[in-house]
Amino acid sequence: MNTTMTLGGHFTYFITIFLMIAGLFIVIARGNLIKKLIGLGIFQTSVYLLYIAPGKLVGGTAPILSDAFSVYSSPLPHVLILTAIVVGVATLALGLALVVRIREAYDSIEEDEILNMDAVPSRQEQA
Amino acid sequence: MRHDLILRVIAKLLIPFILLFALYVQFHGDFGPGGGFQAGVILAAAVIFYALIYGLADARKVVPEPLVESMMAIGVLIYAGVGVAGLLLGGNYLDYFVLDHDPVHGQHRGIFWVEVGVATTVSGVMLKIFYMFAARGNADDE
Amino acid sequence: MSLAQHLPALQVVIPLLAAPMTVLLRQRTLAFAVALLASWAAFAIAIALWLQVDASGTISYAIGSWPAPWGIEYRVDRLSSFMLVLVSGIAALVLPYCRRSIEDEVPQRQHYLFYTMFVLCLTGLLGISITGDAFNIFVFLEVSSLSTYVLIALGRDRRALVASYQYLIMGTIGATFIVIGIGLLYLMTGTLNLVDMGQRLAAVQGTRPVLAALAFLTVGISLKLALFPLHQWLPNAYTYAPSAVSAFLAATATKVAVYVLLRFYFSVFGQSQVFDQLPMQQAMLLLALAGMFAASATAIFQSDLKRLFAYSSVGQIGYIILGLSFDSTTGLTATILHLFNHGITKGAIFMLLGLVALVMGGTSLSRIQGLGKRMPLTSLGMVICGLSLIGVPGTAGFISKWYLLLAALEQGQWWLVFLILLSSLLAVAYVWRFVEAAYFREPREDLDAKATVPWSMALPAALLVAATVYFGLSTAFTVGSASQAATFLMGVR
Amino acid sequence: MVVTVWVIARSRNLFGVIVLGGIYSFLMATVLVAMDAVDVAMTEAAVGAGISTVLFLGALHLCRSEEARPVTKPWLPLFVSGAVGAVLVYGTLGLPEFSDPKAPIHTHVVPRYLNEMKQEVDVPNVVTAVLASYRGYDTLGETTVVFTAGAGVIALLRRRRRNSKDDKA
Repeated sequence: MNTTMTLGGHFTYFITIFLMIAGLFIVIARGNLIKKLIGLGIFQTSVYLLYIAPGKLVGGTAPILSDAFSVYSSPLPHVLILTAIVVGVATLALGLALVVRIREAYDSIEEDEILNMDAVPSRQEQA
Repeated sequence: MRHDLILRVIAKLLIPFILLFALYVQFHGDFGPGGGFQAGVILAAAVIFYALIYGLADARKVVPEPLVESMMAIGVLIYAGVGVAGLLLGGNYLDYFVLDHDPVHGQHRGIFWVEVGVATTVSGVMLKIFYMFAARGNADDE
Repeated sequence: MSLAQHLPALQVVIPLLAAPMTVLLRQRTLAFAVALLASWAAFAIAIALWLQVDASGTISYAIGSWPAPWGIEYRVDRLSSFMLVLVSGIAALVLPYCRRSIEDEVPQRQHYLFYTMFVLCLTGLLGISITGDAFNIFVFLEVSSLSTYVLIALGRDRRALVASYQYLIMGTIGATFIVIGIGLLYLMTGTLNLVDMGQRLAAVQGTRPVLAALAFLTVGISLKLALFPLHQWLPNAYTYAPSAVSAFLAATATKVAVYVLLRFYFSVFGQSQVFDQLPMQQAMLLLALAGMFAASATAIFQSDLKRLFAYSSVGQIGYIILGLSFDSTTGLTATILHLFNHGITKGAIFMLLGLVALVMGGTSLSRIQGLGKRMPLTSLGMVICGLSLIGVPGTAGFISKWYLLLAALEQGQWWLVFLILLSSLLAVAYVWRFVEAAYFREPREDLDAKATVPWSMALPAALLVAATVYFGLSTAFTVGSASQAATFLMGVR
Repeated sequence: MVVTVWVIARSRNLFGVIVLGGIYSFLMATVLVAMDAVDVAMTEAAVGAGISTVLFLGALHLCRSEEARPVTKPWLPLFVSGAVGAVLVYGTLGLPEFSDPKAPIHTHVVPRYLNEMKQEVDVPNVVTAVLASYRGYDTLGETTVVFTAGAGVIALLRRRRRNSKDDKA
């Protein structure tokens, strides 16, 4: 009885964790630079849930004060996550800019190919 | 697509509303969801929309690049400036209480300017990033 | 209201204000002037803060006049004031050095943006060191990391782009881990203020989320500080970044990450929780030793000096963490000391390497043959810093190693003393690689010196080399601050 | 949402993945609304589904849209992310239950925001009040991050002069 309660009470956490694992897996396992960034995005988004979900109170309402309601969900996580989203998109923009530059310099966005190209440094650069 | 009349007319009609909506989100942030960041994004989206329909060059004429670049910097300056104003008026950094005789009004004033700063920077940055990516793309096609 | 009261805020806000100004000015000389003024002002403020803390203890500053757990608090204690002096001091020295150094290495139109990024990076690092709020650490961590990625990518070599991208991925994973850790702690305590968090954690000590938070924070921060198995981003990043950037990062970025680790371990979790509940001590010890040996050994086989010393950095971080793993005041003193001493030594080395790159056109070992004749003073400086890395008496490196040995002896771990000395031999080996190439090989005829040594680069480098020697002889400031900070940290809980 | 992510992980067509990413963001925004985080949901929809998708497509336009077949076997990444997940499961099992009003995050700092904000700041949207006033400094940092990214993208993508020789690299 007790365990099922706990499992039910932690359902949101399990979703969060699955998303997190999937995101992290994509980042580490995939060689494509853009795909890596997408994975990174999922990884970061899952953290939003980790923060927001516990702030919810069943029967509560969005934290916009009004006389009609008395129970509100916790506003502080929302603020933190707003910041985190912004930071996330900033990182993403920078990452994509780098990918574009890499593509111009190497004509490829596959990590393996790029690393191979660098393993044989061109004579020109050395001399 | 450049010469699609319907698209152009619809865009002409829509863009003022998008801008209006951005302003609404900006100033209604105290009462409902929204605020500087969201407004900034919507503002930038309006210009991006314009650029998609009328072409990048036209958009650049309406919102020139140097302006966008300055907006990025000015937004941060406004925000940090509010903090410095608090300092000069005798409070701590980012202290809004001292911005007006009535502390609560001071808070309102502080939040207002801070949100303006955020919106300015965010729309500037989003537009700039779009311009940068779009400019790269065009050059590649040539 | 006196100005002195607002120094904690100004410490971060001045460089922060300088950043948009450099963008507005759009002119590299003006941007340089603004950045220079900001970094010197930051250094002056850091010294003033250090004096204040020394005189009257911890300073707390409520931003927006909101009291601590509700608003964000700036908190300057012994450790953070020491970090502020290190970070801003290095920045104040590296900035004048930048001007000539980036001329060859960064396209001219980007120069003003280079300064923007530089002051932003400084803002971020100072912000991390001074803040007393967990989430604020993350925000400023991202300010410094994003600017770091750009600074690295501005390097001339195309591999700089890949290095920067790899760092971006690793760094963001690290930052996200840190956010998860902070989030778990927040869920358990309901607060974000570090001091408040520390107090409230006592009630839920040893529960699962707290331990998980500890694990996440440790891994996340270790990614940032390039602890041994998580260091892959560092050698590439340091090698291909512009020289001035390598110098600044090597001296400050990883050090600030160590600071964050110390802050969380001792001010938030409390040492008993960190070291008693999990086998942290053994894990740290093992990783530190692995880093010391593996990275130093790798360093010996590098053919490029920048890369060689980048690996040596990973090795030296091993020493820093080793001090931490003793869980004693002496060990912690050694950690903090080595933070500072290694910071200035590595800063000096990379600045000198920048000079070498400028004059010789590269830093590969084959290129710098006979450097002792071509650039006698620069080579001498390199040798002095190399001695400091080895830990020869009379240099800063000796002092911190000495304390490390003391800490090991205190606990009667003779085999550790032996291992520390053994790993110093590895340092001898890689420094010898430089000495051999510079002094015992004839200069290559086919390579001419491309430029003379500009004083704007030589002077800051010389100052740092001098500091390496000075802090090796006069230890009042460093050992004093470090042992006070260590005592303070150990006594928090 | 789970299904979307699964497909993203499997698929090799980058264009499809990006569109799915947009859908994922919208789903996430919906969940966030259900969690009462309207401000966050609005931002997530604008940023995740809007800006990021545009950015991805913009970048994709400059790159190739098929992902190469991975050469290495994904055992190590699988192990790493599995281990991370295990630690998380271990950790979260000790967390307060979903919607537990006695959890620390509802009892410690937040009550002041909800109860006294009316006298102190007087802005109905608590999120705005906390964002811009109580924790205004975080938001300043956030603005700085955005600014950093903007300036960084300029630094990286500004077209260089033709005569600089590293242009071709």
